[in-house]
Amino acid sequence: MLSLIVFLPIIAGLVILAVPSSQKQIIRIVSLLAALAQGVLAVLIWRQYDPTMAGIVAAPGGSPVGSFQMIERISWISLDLGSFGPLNIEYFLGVDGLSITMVLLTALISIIGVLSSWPIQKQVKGYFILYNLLSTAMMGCFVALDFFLFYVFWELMLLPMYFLIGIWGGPNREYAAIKFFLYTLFGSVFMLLVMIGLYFSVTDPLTGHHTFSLVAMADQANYIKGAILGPDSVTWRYVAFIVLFVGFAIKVPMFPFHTWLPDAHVEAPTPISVILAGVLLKLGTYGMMRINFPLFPEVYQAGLYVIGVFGAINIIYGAFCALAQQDLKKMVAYSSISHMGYVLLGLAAANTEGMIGALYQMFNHGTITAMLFLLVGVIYDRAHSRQIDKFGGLASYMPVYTGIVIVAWFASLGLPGLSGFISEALVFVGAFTAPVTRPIAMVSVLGIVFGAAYLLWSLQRMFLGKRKPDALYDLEVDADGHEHIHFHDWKGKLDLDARELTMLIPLVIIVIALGIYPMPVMGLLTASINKLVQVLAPVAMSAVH
Amino acid sequence: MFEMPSGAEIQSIISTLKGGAGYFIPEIYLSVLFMVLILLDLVTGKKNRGLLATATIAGLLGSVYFIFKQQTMPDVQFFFGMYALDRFGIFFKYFFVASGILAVLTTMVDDQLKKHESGMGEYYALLVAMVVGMMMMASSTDLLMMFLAMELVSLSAYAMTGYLKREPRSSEAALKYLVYGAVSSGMLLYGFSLIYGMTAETNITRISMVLAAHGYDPLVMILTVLLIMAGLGYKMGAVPFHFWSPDVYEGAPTPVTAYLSVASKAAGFAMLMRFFFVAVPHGFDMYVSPLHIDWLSILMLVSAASMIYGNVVAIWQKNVKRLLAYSSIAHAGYLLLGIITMDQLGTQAVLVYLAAYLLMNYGAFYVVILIANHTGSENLDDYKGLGKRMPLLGAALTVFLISLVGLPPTFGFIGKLMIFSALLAKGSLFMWLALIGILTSVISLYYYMLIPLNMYLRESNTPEEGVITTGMGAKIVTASLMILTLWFGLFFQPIANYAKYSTAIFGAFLN
Amino acid sequence: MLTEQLLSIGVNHFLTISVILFGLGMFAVMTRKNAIVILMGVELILNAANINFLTFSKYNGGMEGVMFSLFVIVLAAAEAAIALAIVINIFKTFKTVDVSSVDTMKE
Amino acid sequence: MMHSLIQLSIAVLLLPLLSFVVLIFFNRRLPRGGDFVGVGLLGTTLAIALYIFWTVIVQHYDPAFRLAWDFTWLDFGNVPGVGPLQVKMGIVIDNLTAIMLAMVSLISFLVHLYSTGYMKGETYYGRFFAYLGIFTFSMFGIVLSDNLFSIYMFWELVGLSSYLLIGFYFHKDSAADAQKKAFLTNRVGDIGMWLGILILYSQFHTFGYQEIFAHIKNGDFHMSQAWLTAAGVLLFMGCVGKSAQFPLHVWLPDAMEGPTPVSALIHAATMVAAGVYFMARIFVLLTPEAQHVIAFIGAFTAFMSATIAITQHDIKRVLAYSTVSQLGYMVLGLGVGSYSAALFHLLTHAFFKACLFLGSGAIIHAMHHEQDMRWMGGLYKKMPWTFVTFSIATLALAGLPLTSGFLSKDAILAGALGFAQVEGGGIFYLVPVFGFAAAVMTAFYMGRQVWLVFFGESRTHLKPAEEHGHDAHAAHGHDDHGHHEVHEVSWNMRLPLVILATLSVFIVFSPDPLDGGKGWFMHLVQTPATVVASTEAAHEGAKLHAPEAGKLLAEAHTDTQHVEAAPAAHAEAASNEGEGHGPVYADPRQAEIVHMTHANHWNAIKLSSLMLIAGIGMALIVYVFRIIDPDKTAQAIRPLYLYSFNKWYWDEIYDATIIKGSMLISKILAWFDANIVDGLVNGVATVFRKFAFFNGGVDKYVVDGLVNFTAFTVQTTGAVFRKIQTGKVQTYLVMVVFAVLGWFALYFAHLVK
Repeated sequence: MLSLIVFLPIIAGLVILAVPSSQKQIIRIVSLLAALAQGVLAVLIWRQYDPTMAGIVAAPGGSPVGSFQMIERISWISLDLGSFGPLNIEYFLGVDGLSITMVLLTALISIIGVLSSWPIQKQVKGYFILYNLLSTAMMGCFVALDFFLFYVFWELMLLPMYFLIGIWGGPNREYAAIKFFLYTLFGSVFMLLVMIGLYFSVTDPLTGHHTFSLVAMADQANYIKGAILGPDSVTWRYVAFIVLFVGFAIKVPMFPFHTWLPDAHVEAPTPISVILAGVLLKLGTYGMMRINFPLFPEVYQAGLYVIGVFGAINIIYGAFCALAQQDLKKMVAYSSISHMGYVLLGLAAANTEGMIGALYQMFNHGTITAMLFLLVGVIYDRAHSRQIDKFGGLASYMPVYTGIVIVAWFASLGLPGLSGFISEALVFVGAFTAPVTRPIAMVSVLGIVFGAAYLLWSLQRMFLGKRKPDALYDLEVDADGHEHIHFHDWKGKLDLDARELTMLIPLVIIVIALGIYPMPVMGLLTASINKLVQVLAPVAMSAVH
Repeated sequence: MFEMPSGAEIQSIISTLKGGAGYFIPEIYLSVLFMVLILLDLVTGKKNRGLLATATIAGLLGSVYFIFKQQTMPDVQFFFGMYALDRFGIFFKYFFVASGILAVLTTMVDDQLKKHESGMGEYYALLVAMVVGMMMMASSTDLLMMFLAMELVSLSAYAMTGYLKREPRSSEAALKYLVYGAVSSGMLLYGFSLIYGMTAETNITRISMVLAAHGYDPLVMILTVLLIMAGLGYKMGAVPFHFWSPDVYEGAPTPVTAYLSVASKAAGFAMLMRFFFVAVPHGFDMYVSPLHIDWLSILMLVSAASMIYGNVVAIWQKNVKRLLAYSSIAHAGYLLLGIITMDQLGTQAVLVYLAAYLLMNYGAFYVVILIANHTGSENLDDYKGLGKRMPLLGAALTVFLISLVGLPPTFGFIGKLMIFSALLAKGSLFMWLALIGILTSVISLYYYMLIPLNMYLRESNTPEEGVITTGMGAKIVTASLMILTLWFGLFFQPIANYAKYSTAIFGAFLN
Repeated sequence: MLTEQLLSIGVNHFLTISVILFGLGMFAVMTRKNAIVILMGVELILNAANINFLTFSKYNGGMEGVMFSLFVIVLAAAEAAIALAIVINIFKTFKTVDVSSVDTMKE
Repeated sequence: MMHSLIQLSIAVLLLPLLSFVVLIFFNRRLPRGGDFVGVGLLGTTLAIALYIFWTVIVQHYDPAFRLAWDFTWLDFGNVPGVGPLQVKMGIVIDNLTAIMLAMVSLISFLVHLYSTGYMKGETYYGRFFAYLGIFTFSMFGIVLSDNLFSIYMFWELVGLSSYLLIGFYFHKDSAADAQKKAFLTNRVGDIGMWLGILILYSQFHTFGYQEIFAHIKNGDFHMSQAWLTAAGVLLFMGCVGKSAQFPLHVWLPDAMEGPTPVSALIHAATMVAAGVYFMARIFVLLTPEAQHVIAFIGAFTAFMSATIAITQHDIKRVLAYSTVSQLGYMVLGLGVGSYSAALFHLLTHAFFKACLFLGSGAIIHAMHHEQDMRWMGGLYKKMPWTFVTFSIATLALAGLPLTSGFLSKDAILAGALGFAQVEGGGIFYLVPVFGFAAAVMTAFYMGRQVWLVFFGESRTHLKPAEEHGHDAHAAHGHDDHGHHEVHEVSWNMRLPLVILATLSVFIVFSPDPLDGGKGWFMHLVQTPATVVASTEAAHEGAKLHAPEAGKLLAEAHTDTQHVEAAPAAHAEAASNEGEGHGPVYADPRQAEIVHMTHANHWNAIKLSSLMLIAGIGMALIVYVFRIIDPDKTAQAIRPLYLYSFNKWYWDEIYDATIIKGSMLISKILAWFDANIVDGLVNGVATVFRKFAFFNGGVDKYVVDGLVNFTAFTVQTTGAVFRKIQTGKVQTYLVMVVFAVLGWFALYFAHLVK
């Protein structure tokens, strides 16, 4: 089941490989079918998933796979390393509350991505092959429970992304692509060292051999005394934690490491921005929750305050930067930085409310920001520019578009009734409840105002008021006083066309539905989060009050 | 003062030789092949290129059979302990034969050598001679034998480097290679002579015994070590003994470059391992300080220097061959990391890494040749927009480069993985080396990716010529190399196991 | 009287000579411009090694050193042959045997 | 099984939402833009709400009536360290709720009705009703919710609908600015409110009012008392934002950019009152310190905005500031602890202020969107209905006896006096002083308004023409009717005026025109006992009255009629109080305040009547008999005049400090981001171009590519190293020899030492 959902896109990619590159429509349809099939599978998995089983870690002495579900576990590589025992690498997939949420998100976003890739004309074949490769890698990262496997998928994402930005991107794409590639690789190479270090420090209680299984690694009892990352080598455990954290933080992206994001977004084509913001950023925080924190809980406990501070910086700094942007897409990119800051803050809270908030925020940010980028893409298609000041008064002429923009914008600024609010609220609840992060939370709430500020301001400048004198569209008034506008060289429908609506409406529905009653998604993750909090925070539990 | 040996002694000597010859069959076979090729070149006229190539490939394949038969034989030292037959040697025999075959394949597609009107007979003969020499380098257990083998390789390499007589760069490369090589081997020889002086032995096993037993004067030992390192470092192309490699690699015919950068480097490592692990007595107090006087600290510095220098300078290269040359210096550094750990895992890692290096480097050079056949140059700027014009080759080259960087899911990643595993298995001891390796590999990503960057992200400044067609054979070779690189990236178990099996002989000498 | 002196010649004398030869060879290789002279320098180096081998062989007993030096001599010849071929080729293409002027490939 | 009232209230909650959903999607497809849907649904809502009102208020007539229902909204499972944890959503119905429901639905319905006339012919006519629908929905949400979380959600939703409605004429930049300003200002308040909620949640892991109060009562609050005060004050920030109290009052006047019915519904009657309602809900957890803050802010707001209202020309702005001032009264009332009085004023004010706004709307409509009172005048002949209703409402606002406004305002002022005495006078007398001062000015500016608008000669012709034309077109979607005569408005706009005016008469609320205390409202909505542990020991006033308080408590047990237990000094006052059976207050301070309030009842009446007379007198003197020429006076006290006219320059101050400040910061940070953080890249790039050895393109990518400072080092080292490769084989040899010898020397040194 999981293997299928992971490797479907690659299969589609191989099929596409066989299709002659002239048959663009067939290629598109094949990928769409693959994405849809993935979506169906995701729903099936969702239906089968038992939300009462926590996952996260193998119960001590219990089953080696813990309470994970839809396990697929076969030995992949088994070498004899002589004095170091056998090297066991497993093909080990499984889902728990953390994964299932992200799996759903990924499936959803991939479908949206394919749809929004429809207009792409340049080298369609290559594009969709890379796209499918990427979506396999993303899906794989979320379901892999073997560190080695995870790492393989993790690195596998880089190359397609590099080309997708680099070939189909905007004018400055080379720069953005190589920047993205180097940044993320820089983050992940250290992960390799930590991975190896962990391998030599952990034994699987059942086989007694070293293992890459994250489930085994998440149980501190399995660490060997005296090993490089064993319980007693404090220094190296700190180093390893920091290294891992930086690796993931680059993906998030966290404050000093965020500068690749705006460039990547501005240059990337719309579907890739959607994927990037919708799923890839989540991999950073997912990695923290799945690997970084459970494997080094005591370091995590020690670092809560720092993580929280970085979260706050992300929130406020991102909001301020967004406030100053002229390019709409760049503004949205910075808003992503700001919103991922909430996730970090929630993770720093180390209690159930915060963690649930964080994970739920990951999901919601995925859907909301996807909407944002799609909407940016819509206006970019028409005007070939994203300069916020080059429009004005669009509300009068593109009512449907404006309507959806308002929904998306308000969802992004956390309006109750839309999903973003609940996650942000929970993050704050958690962060404030935890004494460590309380002061940080009190500062971060400023993000609420500034978030509203840049969003409303851009909304006003683009959609309200009257047409700006130097606007990018022409305005003419016909005989009976009705005003009409048209963008230069835009032949299509002025307001949203069918394809754009089919992409946006489902997201709108999800955002509203989950804003009114979040349990369908939140119910999936509570058990796991509670377990995670237990694993992570023996200290924090006593310190709820 | 030396009295003549008696007849009986001569008898015994001859019988020993006969006995030894039984273990020497692949080498003998290949030497015969060497002569056959020359004769073949003589009998068949000028229009014999295809024939010769196929003959060479056939011959090399044939040798696999004999090597395979050796696997069943017990480990022995013969020819008065001058030469050994063991798993380690056999691994490298396979390795060198494979590289020889690949060298022939690359030669077959290379236009530069096609245009070269004079016969190719000597070329293939020399190629085979080099295979023999490298095999001997891998399995000699005696200073004399090592020296001879090394010279055999060097001499044929000089000739092959300068094979394009009309090509000034080729001649220049040959000259530099020659001078540099001659001096280096001179130093090596002098070092050998000093060891011989200290131990009165030439067999490395006995040398180590003597040194362990009677100890040694450190000063002389240092000198010896340094001189020998100079000789071996030259073969491995490791900083600071690498200077010849960029120029030679650039000037030599591309197939030869590939051959040198993979095979003779590997031979150098094989010899280093044998000599270093066996001949040098090491107590286990070697991990004191990087500056402590021993082989290990020298190797550490050499490896660190190679990784940094090779990668940093490679950033600057605009000629792809030269770029790969510098990168091969860096790879020498990574390989040394495996040797430094002085344990079985490390050795195994080195062998795996070499295997990976064989595939990916040959693959890269193969595609570079194919591209050069059409663009007529190896300059980065001429790669612009090639991705669209040669989809398969472009994809393949990208895979090979990714593998050279060491990203999953490629064989190169497995190599790096095992190397770093070996380092970290020693705890935090070699962490600094691991860090250097990691960081430099990030740097390497940058220059390796320059090639796909030019191929895909940039439009060619010349008007679009449409798809470049290459021969079906070339396509098959490229594709199979690419698939192997990816396949072993995912399922490296057999190779890794075989490498493990081959390192067994050092069990006694490694901790 | 001459014989005493001869008898008083010990390892150190031989080694000293070999070191001197080695140094000279190195010097020649590093400084001389003419390719041929450089090759001569190489020969000096090899022969310095040979002297060592013979010396040690004499004072340690055992024939390995002798064999070694014999093979070295042979190899030196072979090397010289190839070397000359290459040098001639260089002369054809560059119209000079000045090694230092043969530097089209650099950096 | 849910109680039927609950089900009905849910219907009340959802019907407006239905109207929103229907209208937002189909307003263009429906005839008349679907206004009948809105009106019809609101009518139904009103009916249900009135039924609830009937059952709860008239039938039960029980101060303690309370009905609650909730369901689990979020389930956090078994939370480590806390145990099973849920977030519940629920509905609570008590007297206050019932009254609010009736009030909101009534006004909302009337406004719907009114709008069918007022908004006729607007471009987005249908959408307007949709917005009204969602507003009403969220307002009901605030009224009904039984926990802090849901009230916060509806709070924001109300903000959204207000945002949409203020910006209804979004093509006007002023409107777009105003809507943004309103939303952001409210957000500032909401931050505080949110933090307050967080403080409480972090202690009790619940949002429900009852649970929280219970916990506090049991002393489960583990942080210091200061935190509890902080919680109170922070929650009050939400009210400050929503109810436009100083310092966040600036948005409300600008909000008048919205259509006038909206001003009536949202920015006068209901939404702005939500803040007060919220404070009432959490009244019991306010510590005395928090109450002081509230009282002072309320008093100051009442005073300040009254001063501003005096000099405004725009008819709606005058009303807007009077609204702020009246809200100030309510907040003041809560601050001084006269809970029921404040809520009473909320109710009465809702009616007469809505009436005033709708009236002004009628005038504006009739004057073709002329809003400046200077160009009005003499309308009483032309618009008799409007005139009458408007003046009734005005009197109510001014607080003339026989009007509802008198009852409530007087109760508050009484409370203020009592409060000041209990707190031991001194600074605390500022509160009633501000209150009465505001009362004077209220009377004055309302008198001024009525006179300017309805009496004297029509001054329309005096108006500079171009300004007029501009306004008319700007304010109006399109000019359906030209410049014909001013006329009385149609029935559907008149009816609401009449209803609301009638609701401004005392008899509706209390049989006694001078004492609201005898009315049903004060009986049903009684000041609840505080749950905050008493900190009276430190308290002047408490020390003063401690014995009485003690006695009072002692006898309260034997006889609930603590009034009899009150000391003789106050017997006479006490006997006048309508509270036959008021609640018993355990907290001595609270008991004192209530007690003193009743004591001060008559003083308040006397004083406020004086003030009223003074105010109206002033107005007559200035505007009717023209004994003092307003313009001359304005000249005479120009600085004061300007200060008032420019609203104490608050907008300017904020713009100069906060807005400019944050924009500056954002600019700086963006620059920092582009040039410092990222820009080891660009910096390096510039530095590096000096080292550029080849093709600028590549080296740009080299430099920028390696995105951090190592890029620079790597590059330069590379540039240096590669120079070693001279191409001369002999230099290579030299280097090798040097390497070997260097090493040898190194080790030699190492060896000898």
